[in-house]
Amino acid sequence: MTGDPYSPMVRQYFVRTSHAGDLPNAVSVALDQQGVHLRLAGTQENGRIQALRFRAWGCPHVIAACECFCDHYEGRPVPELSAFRAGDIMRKLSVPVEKTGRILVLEDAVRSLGRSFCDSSASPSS
Amino acid sequence: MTGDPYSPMVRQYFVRTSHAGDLPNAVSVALDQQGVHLRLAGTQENGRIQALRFRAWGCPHVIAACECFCDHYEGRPVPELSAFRAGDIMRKLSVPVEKTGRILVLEDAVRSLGRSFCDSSASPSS
Amino acid sequence: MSDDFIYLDYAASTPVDPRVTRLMLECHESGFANPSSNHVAGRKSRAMIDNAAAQLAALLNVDPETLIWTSGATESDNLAIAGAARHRAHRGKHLVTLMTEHKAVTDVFGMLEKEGFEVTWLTPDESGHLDPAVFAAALRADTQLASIMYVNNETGVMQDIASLGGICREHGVLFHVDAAQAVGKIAIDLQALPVDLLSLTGHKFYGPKGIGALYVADRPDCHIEPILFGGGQQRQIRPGTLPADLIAGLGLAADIAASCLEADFAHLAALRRTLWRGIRDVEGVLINGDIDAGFPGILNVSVANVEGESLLLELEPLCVATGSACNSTNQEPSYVLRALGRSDLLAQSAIRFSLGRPTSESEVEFAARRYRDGVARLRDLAPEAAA
Amino acid sequence: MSDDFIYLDYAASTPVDPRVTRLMLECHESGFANPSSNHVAGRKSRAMIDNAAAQLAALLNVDPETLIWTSGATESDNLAIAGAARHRAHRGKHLVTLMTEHKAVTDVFGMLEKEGFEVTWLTPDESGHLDPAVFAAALRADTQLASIMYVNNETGVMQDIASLGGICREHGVLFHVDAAQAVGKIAIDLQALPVDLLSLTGHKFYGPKGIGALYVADRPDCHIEPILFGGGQQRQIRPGTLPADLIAGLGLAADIAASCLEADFAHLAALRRTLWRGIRDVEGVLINGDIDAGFPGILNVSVANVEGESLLLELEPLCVATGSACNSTNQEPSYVLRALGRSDLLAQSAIRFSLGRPTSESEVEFAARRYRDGVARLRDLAPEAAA
Ligand SMILES: Cc1ncc(COP(=O)(O)O)c(C=O)c1O
Ligand SMILES: Cc1ncc(COP(=O)(O)O)c(C=O)c1O
Repeated sequence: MTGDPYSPMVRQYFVRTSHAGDLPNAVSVALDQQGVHLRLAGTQENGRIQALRFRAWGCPHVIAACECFCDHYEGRPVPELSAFRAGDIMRKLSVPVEKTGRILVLEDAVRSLGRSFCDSSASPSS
Repeated sequence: MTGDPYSPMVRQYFVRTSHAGDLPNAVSVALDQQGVHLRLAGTQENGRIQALRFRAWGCPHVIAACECFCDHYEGRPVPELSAFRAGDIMRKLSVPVEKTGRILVLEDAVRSLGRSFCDSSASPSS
Repeated sequence: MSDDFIYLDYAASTPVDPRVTRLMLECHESGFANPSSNHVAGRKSRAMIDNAAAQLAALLNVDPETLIWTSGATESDNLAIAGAARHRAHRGKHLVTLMTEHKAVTDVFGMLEKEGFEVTWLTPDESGHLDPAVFAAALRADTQLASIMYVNNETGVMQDIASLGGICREHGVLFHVDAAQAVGKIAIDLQALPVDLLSLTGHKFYGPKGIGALYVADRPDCHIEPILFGGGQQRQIRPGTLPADLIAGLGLAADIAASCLEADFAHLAALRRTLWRGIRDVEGVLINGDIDAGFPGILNVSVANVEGESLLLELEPLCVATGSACNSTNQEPSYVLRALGRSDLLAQSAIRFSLGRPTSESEVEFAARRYRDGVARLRDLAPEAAA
Repeated sequence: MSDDFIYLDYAASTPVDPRVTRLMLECHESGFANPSSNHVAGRKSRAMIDNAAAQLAALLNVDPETLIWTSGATESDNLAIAGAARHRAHRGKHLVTLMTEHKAVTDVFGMLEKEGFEVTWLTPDESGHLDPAVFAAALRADTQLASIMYVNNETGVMQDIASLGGICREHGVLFHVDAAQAVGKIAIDLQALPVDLLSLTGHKFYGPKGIGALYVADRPDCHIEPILFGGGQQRQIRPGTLPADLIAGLGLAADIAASCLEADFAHLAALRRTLWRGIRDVEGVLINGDIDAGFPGILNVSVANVEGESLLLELEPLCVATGSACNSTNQEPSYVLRALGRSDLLAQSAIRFSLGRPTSESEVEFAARRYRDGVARLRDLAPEAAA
């Protein structure tokens, strides 16, 4: 017996998914776990994240978490991605604890994206 | 689940017990059965009942039945008393069937009163 | 309160407080959705229920989570007693209760006897009280549950719940209290009282009918089995769509009661004094219960040499009760009064006057007059022989 | 109906008809006494209850004496199923029901299994229907009771109660019907239908919440044991103070329903056509249930490649359900849709639109648009890989 299962922030991010989409010439990762399908794409310049986009199939908390992540990390140094923690975003969005598994899928995707950035900047073609 | 346990006639007779009381020089009978205490007293002249009075301790149906009986039989020939039936007055007053025993006490009393009338008129002292 | 009768049967049921009615009306408009539904409308109903739970919890000084909504005290009593007895059956099958409990308690124990439980039926003393020493002596190693009511519905007699509960705690016995006649009328602090399960119902304290609650203490070992099965509402203990309007009404009734508990009590005590002063000189009249202790909203009097049913009719337009309301369609002498040692005849002559927040001095004065006149007329009607 | 939401969840609960609210208000003033009380005020309450019983009895074409008041369909289902099974246990312990019944039925059978009864759980076909031949084949010499719902609360699927009941009569099996979603919505003539026990609840047809009824046929052999014990009300079958206001409200709701059954049905059928027309072209959409048969107040649709919880949020301000209302606080895919052969994913994407007397064409048009847009946006958000 409680109120709204979605915090105002979840509702905001869910409705205004301005980072939904793809990016040309981006590095991207996709994960498909826990009934969640995710794809993150990003571009970087000089070690900074330039743009982030996501695509997601999942519950409102997953979608809101993706949007929140993209919104927050654009413009930040690539290495900061490794500090992304599911727990932080869950607290921020008041995600119920039983959805931890789903948000960990996002954490995994973010971690992979960080590694992909490093790989791509290390490679001669970048 | 029904309505008023007392028919309008029971209510009328219960409230207006104008025949409650005793009579001087009356024949009278008392019965004490079924948690009912009754006394009927009457006077006769030339084979007709002149006046009837009752005293009763009992439920509203018993009291109403006594009043109804007195009201009805004043002025009638004494022999009619033997035709008095509990069933008739129960129907008239809509007495619930589970109270039959109590009204039969009245019937017994009326029967005894009838006999007392006959005895008293047969006796030289009347 | 009405043109054609004077209501003095508040222990049978109370009118709904107009503020409660008004709130329920609002609920019909905006709180009609199923509170289990996960949408805006459902959440509105849920919020009303949460609010009501907080109100009732405040009246009893408990955590709102300890309250289970039921359809009334009858269901609460059944759920508490059968639910706890069955849950603990593997530990022991001995139960203790009082002869003068409400039928919603005695009949559950009767059913449990058929299920194989052993019940000790205690007798109160002549004033209706259960001696704590008698109670303590009845508890055994295999006793699992005791159920003793707070305020008796026929006599107003109040049991010493604190002492009885303390004895239960010492013996590791669960303690259920039927407080249908007590909640909203006397101060009950369940943080202070050693009570594990407590039943209440809305319609005895100016709330709606058809809604009640059971308090289940949040203590290890205090668990009950459900008696109804279904959609999983209320933590699987009591299923069924929650009636948000009734619950909101009960909550507000609790809130109102909390704010006027003392004033109500003083008002009722004054009324009862007036009433008793008006009838105590009637020859052969005697109180069933205890005028000095006891809940002042109830005055139950028997009178010698008067037939009860006729007395009741004689008292019209007073709405009063003979035995308990629940028994009043049959004519059996009250088992509660019989347990207090009254003869069948005296028990049958018993009249329960029960007073309420809206009762006025002039109403009880009228009632006393009516009682005196009624007794006098019926005695007048009776043959001298009648005992 | 409200500024901040569009209510399309009438199968979860209906708003109370304003006429019903008005009547209940009057009851709060003049019908507040305990109907068991033997005085003027009590008789007024009793008269209201008698009147309501006559109204509900007329809707079902039964004798008012066959109706037992309960707190809702959950209690009615429990009382009917547990009460009949236990009463006949000495004759046999086999029971039959359907996988897609409401929890208030399935959970009672689950409890009875623990008590030692054997339950056959039948599966409906893909459209949700129970084949009478399958049903007949399940009945055995020791079968005592079968329980099949009239209208399914999630899908609107209607079972062939006449045929199923006929089969029960042939086999001497008691037949209980959970008609919570049917009463007041489709014509039910219990003189014509071979039904022994029938459950209903007020809040599904514009009556109050917290009140329901159980019809118990007046036939030799159709007896049930009580599950609640107490003051002897309702011929010892269901105790507790009767809430005259709720009962009067239920009676009036029945009376109103009787007068507009056909109009309501036509109205709902038209609305459902509009709704379905508006969404049937969405790729991958499919109906759970049967659009051609079935109760027209419910349209339950699944859609491929869309996540259910997000779809529900996307549909706000529509108030619609995913599974049954009773399940909607948990996220399990509906067991009813799983029984119809839907995958977990499809079951989880199910949206139940349920329409009511106050629903307008423009509301369902808006709903359809919202559904189309919502599905489109969520598909847009998803990576192509998402299945
Ligand atoms: C002491 C007591 N317990 C239980 C009940 C039953 O309450 P309800 O009729 O609301 O179920 C009552 C009132 O009838 C009562 O007075
Ligand atoms: C088919 C069915 N049976 C039983 C119930 C239970 O009804 P209530 O919640 O009124 O007890 C419902 C509704 O929730 C239902 O739809």
